[in-house]
Amino acid sequence: MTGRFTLTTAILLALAATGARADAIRIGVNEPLTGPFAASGTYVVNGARIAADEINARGGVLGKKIELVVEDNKSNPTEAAAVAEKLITSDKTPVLMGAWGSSLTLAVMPKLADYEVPMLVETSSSGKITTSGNPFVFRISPPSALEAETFAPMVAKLGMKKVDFLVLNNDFGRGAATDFGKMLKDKGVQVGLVEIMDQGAQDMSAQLAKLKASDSDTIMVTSAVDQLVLLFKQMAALGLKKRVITTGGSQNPDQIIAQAGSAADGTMHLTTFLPWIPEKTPDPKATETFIAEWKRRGYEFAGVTESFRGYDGIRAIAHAIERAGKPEPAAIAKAFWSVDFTGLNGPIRFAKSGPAGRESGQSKPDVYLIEIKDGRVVVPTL
Amino acid sequence: MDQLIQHLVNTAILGGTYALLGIGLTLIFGIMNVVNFTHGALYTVGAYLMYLAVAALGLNFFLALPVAILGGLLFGAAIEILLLRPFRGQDIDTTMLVMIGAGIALQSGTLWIFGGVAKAIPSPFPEAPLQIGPVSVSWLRLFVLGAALALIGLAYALINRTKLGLAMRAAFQDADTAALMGVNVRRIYTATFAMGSALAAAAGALLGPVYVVYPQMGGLAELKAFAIVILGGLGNVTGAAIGGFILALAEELGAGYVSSGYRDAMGFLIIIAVLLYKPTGLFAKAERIG
Amino acid sequence: MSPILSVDHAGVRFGGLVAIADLHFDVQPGEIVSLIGPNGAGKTTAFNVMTGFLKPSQGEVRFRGTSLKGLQPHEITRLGLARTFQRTSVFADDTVFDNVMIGLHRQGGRMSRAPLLDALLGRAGASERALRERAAALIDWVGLSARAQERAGALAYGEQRLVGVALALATEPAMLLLDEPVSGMNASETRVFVRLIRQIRERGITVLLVEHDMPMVMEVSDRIVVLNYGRLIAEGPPAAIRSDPAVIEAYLGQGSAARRAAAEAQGCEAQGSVSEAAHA
Amino acid sequence: MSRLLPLALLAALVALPLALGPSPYLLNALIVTGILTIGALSLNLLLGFTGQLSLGHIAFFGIGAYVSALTSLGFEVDLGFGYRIVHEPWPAAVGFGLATLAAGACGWLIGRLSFRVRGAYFVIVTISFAEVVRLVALNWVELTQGPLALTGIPAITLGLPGIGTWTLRTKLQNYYLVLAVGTLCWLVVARLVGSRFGRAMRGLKENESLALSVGINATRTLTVAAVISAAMAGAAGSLYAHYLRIIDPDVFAFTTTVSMVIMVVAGGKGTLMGPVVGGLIFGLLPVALRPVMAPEAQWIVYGLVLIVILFVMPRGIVPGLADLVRRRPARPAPVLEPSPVVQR
Repeated sequence: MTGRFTLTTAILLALAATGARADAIRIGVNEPLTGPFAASGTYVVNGARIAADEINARGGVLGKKIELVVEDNKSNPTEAAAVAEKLITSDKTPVLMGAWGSSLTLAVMPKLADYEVPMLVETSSSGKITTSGNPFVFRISPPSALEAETFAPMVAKLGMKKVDFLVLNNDFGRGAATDFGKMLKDKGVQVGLVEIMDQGAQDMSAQLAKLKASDSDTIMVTSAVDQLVLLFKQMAALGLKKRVITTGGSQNPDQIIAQAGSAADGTMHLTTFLPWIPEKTPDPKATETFIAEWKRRGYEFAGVTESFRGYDGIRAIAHAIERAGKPEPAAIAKAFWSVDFTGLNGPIRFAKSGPAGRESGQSKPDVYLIEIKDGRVVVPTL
Repeated sequence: MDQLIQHLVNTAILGGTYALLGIGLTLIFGIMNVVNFTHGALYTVGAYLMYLAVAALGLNFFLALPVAILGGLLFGAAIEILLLRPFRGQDIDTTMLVMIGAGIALQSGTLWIFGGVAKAIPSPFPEAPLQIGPVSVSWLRLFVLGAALALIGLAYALINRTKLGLAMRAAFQDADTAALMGVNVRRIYTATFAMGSALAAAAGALLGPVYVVYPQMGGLAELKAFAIVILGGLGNVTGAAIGGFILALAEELGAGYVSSGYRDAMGFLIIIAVLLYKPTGLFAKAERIG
Repeated sequence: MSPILSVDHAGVRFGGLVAIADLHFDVQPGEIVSLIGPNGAGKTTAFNVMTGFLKPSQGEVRFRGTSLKGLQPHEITRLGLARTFQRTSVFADDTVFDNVMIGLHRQGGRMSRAPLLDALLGRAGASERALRERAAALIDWVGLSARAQERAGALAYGEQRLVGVALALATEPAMLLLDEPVSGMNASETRVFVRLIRQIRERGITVLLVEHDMPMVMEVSDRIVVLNYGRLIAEGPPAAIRSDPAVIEAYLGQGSAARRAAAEAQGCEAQGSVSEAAHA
Repeated sequence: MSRLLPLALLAALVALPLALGPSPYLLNALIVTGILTIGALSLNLLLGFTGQLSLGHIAFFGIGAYVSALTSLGFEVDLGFGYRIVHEPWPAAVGFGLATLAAGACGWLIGRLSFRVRGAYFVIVTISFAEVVRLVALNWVELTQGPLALTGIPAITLGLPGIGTWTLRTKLQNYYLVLAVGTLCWLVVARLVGSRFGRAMRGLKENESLALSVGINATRTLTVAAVISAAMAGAAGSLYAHYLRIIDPDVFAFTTTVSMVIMVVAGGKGTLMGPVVGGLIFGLLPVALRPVMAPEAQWIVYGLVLIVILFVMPRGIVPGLADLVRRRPARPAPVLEPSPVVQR
């Protein structure tokens, strides 16, 4: 609860400070703070604030402080586009970060092209974002095809023969089913059922009963953490005992352990961040500092798997501004191509993606397979 | 075959909770002619009260349940007195909009207070399910089904066996005549709304531990509750209970044998079909003529 | 001369309850006929059957030789059979003038094949002007010119009845069914209304009315049809009905108010006055 | 007076962008508000003038958006049994026309339905219809791309043979396009309401039996109203798709219908100006609240403002203000705003 009030106060303070700090470099943050994605959006913003404060404590960028202009897109594509418009034209932010969900990001993208302002995409997974020829998009989260590619070498080691999917009915879930399905078929693994569940659905027993009756050995699940908790509980209630691997990076194993209890035991998760074992992350020191600061601010530990993207996103933007030498959209867009540093989940540097001449930037983060064992997160030995 | 049996068992479990959601709404709809768009928010409030009682106050699970239901009762009474009473006599659209406004405010209020992160309510039941042959059922969900059926029975008895229930039924038939016969219609309305709200809160408090608790949980629940109410016929408590089970069956079989993507569509398709075949719902009582 | 309206062995049942049983009578063009009977005798049900608001369970109704079987109320109106209503006889939220304009719905637009398109393009101006004139004339005819721009729901009860009549006349009917037109009117209003009914007949419109006010019925009717418990028990000119034993029995069987009504029906010839006693 | 007011408002709206200067953000808010207001205008035709509350109105809006987007993007669908439909992209303006027609056709369906089920049942049937359409848009991935969204929807191009084409890319162009379509829709509603047809709708709403008895065909009247209303909503949906340039099944969100209902009822249902006034207030309220308070609080205020308006002016803002101007107490029954019927 304190977290919420801190955020509110911070927003009010940020608003009050508008104008007073005209010399600060402003970064627009376009996230869902109300509506269905409110929890995740808020975590990302919290992470972004930690990064901004850290950068400012070290003297800022180009000798100036950075200032986040945070706006709520209400988990709604129309609002996301409107917010982008406001940030670019009325707050005059030369660079944006956003917008969590893929449909939100896709709605913002035409605005980026119109005003030629770059945006760092921190969470969205839809393949379309980096293949539609928008040269102002730079993404640090992996699209599912990239995630599937990273997972490929582990398939044989896990001994998977036939796989069913249970995915969220959105770009995130459907994209994962398509991309992982393709990869598995290439590896000679059979793909069985592809079951769909609605965002916000609470009772998946019908889908699970069907999966229980199938002859597959593994179920791959793509959804956000709240629904995963429900799924594991309902799987336990149905006596469904198959190997479960979740994908998508929104799993948050701590929340799963806390809320699903023993029902989550033995589940495996593909994740892009390892906060439980900082020493195994690419930059252990940064991970530790980030987690320490996160805890110091009184946020729930479970939020770090979401918020590190906000943290890395702002750090990447700061690097780009530094390299651009001036806080101007065109210069920053160009400078993104030369960003190269180690984020909390691997190197952040952008490779070209999409139609030639209008490529978007895509960074390739690390992907880890973890397992929940006796209420703790472990890295399975394969 | 095993799959079918499991689907049918699921139907029973799910249907009980749907029925509980439906009857609270049908009471308010039928007696007060109010399309209650706070039903989902009150369901959410019930779940959060349960969470507060169990997780924050450390109350016993079975003790927390009546606390949450009582909370819903008081919440409902307050909404009726503050927001509905001043609008008595306005048309149905106006009160509906007032309820929409209240629903938006309530939902955003819970988001503000509790944040968007889902909360889990611990339950005292064993994690391992009850296993009968190929079918498994969780103990918690069995308890929820039992409690839901008990609450439905209680509501039924209250309406059909008590003086208050008689007055409520009189108000349902014809509020003006009931008033002439000496029924305090204002008090009946408050009691009805409070009771409907308590049932919504009860559904939230019972389902909170089964699922997780978050501010938007009421949205889909509310739509389904409307569907159940229409299926059963306005103001018909028994009809709503049966409607709950029909909806659950349609969803289970739809998802199991047609396509899980269209799971939620099943219920709505049934509603359209039913209303085309019988425009007053499956179990509507004959309406007065004239 | 062939009858303008024939009720041919019509019957209506609601579940087990018989509202009308085997009702059979004719109305000749130009007549004023009254349908009377104690409360619950099935008079309004009979009206609803004749105007398509209820489907008879047996028999049928013919209007100008056409069977009304399966026709919707608005289709029956278009054949030239109009009606008024007992309780809500006006569009309460509209002005008297607009009420009659709504009543003129079917008039004056027949020359155009696409009235909707005309409305959208603003081409309906001429026919609208013609309708306005007719509305004003009708309102003037029922004597409400002074009230034309008032909200119909705010008018006195008797005046609302007049609006109802103007509405029904706006459909240019050949026959008009009036459902208890003078209930709730005082003596002088009733007298005016009786004159109006006669004027309606002078316009060439056949009138069938349901009414409780016996003196008024006796005064205005050419012929009376009496119903009891959904059955026709008597039919004939007022003088014959007044002395019909079955009719007296039917009314005596009812409460004291009805008995008074029957007594008044007996005595009104002597008094010659119109009273408003017959509301049981 | 009542005839000058719409003209004055129109003049103000035409001049507004000049006054706002270069503020694309506000212009964007106005465009989105304008599109929703067209939706509210169309909803008012059903809710305000026939008394039928459609809580599935967003279905027509969404169908319009999808038809328009798919017409201008092209698609390829396998219908099974070896039938394939391949559609090459057509100009966006054609999409706009088809969107209007398709939504109108769906309105015909709902209009036929509305004769069978009324009141609360009609409300639920329309909600169900909208949900089913949303789920089809979500799950028929081959046609609609489902949750993957339709992206890259082209801007509307207006073309006149011999003169050349004109693509509406800028905010200002879109603003005037929306304003033009909105004004046209308003005029259609005003004309209809003032005509024989409008009187039939009012008659049915106030006293259905009486209306039938004067020869008004209820089925036909309600169906025509539903078709026109749906077609307008479809047109609004098409504008939305070509303005935002991306749509996904979220365009069918129930909350958008709720916004439209709020605009109509708070503004004054059954009045010509109500939806416009309500649309401007509830479309721009979130914009005004955004810089002032926390996101959650904005929604709370939004809900409370709605309740307060209904409390003070139960029949809506426009009739409420009209009463104030005439200095007389509010009457219990709704009174139709003086419409062009009375004197021309």
